Amino acid sequence: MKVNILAFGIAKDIFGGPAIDVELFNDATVFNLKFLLEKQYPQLKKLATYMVAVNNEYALDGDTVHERDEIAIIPPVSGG
Amino acid sequence: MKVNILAFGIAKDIFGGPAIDVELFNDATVFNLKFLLEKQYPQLKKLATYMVAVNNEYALDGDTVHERDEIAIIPPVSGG
Amino acid sequence: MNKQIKLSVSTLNVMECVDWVMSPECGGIDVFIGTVRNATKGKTVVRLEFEAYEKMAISELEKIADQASIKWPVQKMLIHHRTGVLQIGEIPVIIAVAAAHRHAAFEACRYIIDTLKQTVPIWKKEIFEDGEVWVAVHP
Amino acid sequence: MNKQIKLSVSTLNVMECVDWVMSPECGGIDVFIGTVRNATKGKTVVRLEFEAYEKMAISELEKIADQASIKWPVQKMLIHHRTGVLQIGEIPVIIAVAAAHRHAAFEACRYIIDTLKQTVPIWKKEIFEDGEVWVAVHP
Repeated sequence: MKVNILAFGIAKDIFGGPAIDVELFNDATVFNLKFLLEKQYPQLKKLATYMVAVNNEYALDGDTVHERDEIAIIPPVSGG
Repeated sequence: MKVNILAFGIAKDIFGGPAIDVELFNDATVFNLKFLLEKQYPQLKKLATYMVAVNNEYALDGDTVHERDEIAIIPPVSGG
Repeated sequence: MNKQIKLSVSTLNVMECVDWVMSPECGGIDVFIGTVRNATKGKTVVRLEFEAYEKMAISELEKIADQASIKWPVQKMLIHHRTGVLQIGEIPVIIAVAAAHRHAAFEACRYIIDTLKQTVPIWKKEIFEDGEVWVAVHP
Repeated sequence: MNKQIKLSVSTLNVMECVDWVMSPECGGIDVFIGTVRNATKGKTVVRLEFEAYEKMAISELEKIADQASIKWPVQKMLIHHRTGVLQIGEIPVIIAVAAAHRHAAFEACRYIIDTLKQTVPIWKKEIFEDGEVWVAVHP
């Protein structure tokens, strides 16, 4: 399945744009997604940490992602 | 010596005005003053507590008062 | 440390207070605004009257601000307090503190209002429809 | 509990925020105002840019306000956050909390800004004369 990943902050710089498409096997987890992204974009690993949001909620590594989910990479936040 | 005592808040009601004069012996202390006032104005004793200020500073019972001191009765404060 | 302390018989102005403490060196401002509540223990309040022992009140407020600036790294502190007659919804007190870091601003602001209510010679009279009473919150 | 949460590309208005939370049932209002500092670690900041993942940011801010209202008895809570380009001295965030008693207002206001800085998907880029950097305060 193809999933669309939104990127914000420094993740946008790392991906070279506000969104990318990646090819994932069905029933892939957030962990699988992060593994794939870190292979394609090694700079992601240089972040102290980053989170993945699925449908506007922070997701855990074990959560499954689905084709039409809204997925976003959330680097360390700095609002306020 | 005669000292002038300023009154605020409920103390003003108790004294019936914003200031009173009392006759005190020389070298009287704040404690002596309070004793005298409570005799003349027994309602003072009904206050949960009250302080005496001498020259714009909270005074202790043992502090001496002098003829030209600015003395004030400070009932429980309720600013803010 | 830069401070502004004022008793005033006219309406306090929130924006003026915020503008005064705001500075490009500060990252955070905490502002406490007291307001006149329309009821005390279920009884309708018609209006309030504040009386101050002005000279001593200013001097106690100065002490509080100085203490706060020893305890926390703050840059600007402002305390404005009303006297006289206040209607419901009016503002008896504004405290504004600017600091490089927000925790200092929060701590100092809270310290100032807490201490003000304990030590500053200002008295509040609540006027009800059927009488009035000097408030004595801190016996 | 009554809340107002907003992301805005235009200047935040302190007075509007204070007016919104003020009500005759409240005795105390605490307002936190963030400001853009002119320097970070001694380096001159030219301007800031805030980017938000808007839908999620709003939803996280709602959660924070709801949590605060469970933890403390507050009556009105307002959170306004800027996005886009901010000049030095401008206001990235205003949080205003009204409560019957001041301690609840202080606690809730501080909880909101502390948690906002940890969980809400908003990012700040500092622009210096010779470059720019995404700030990562909470790794």
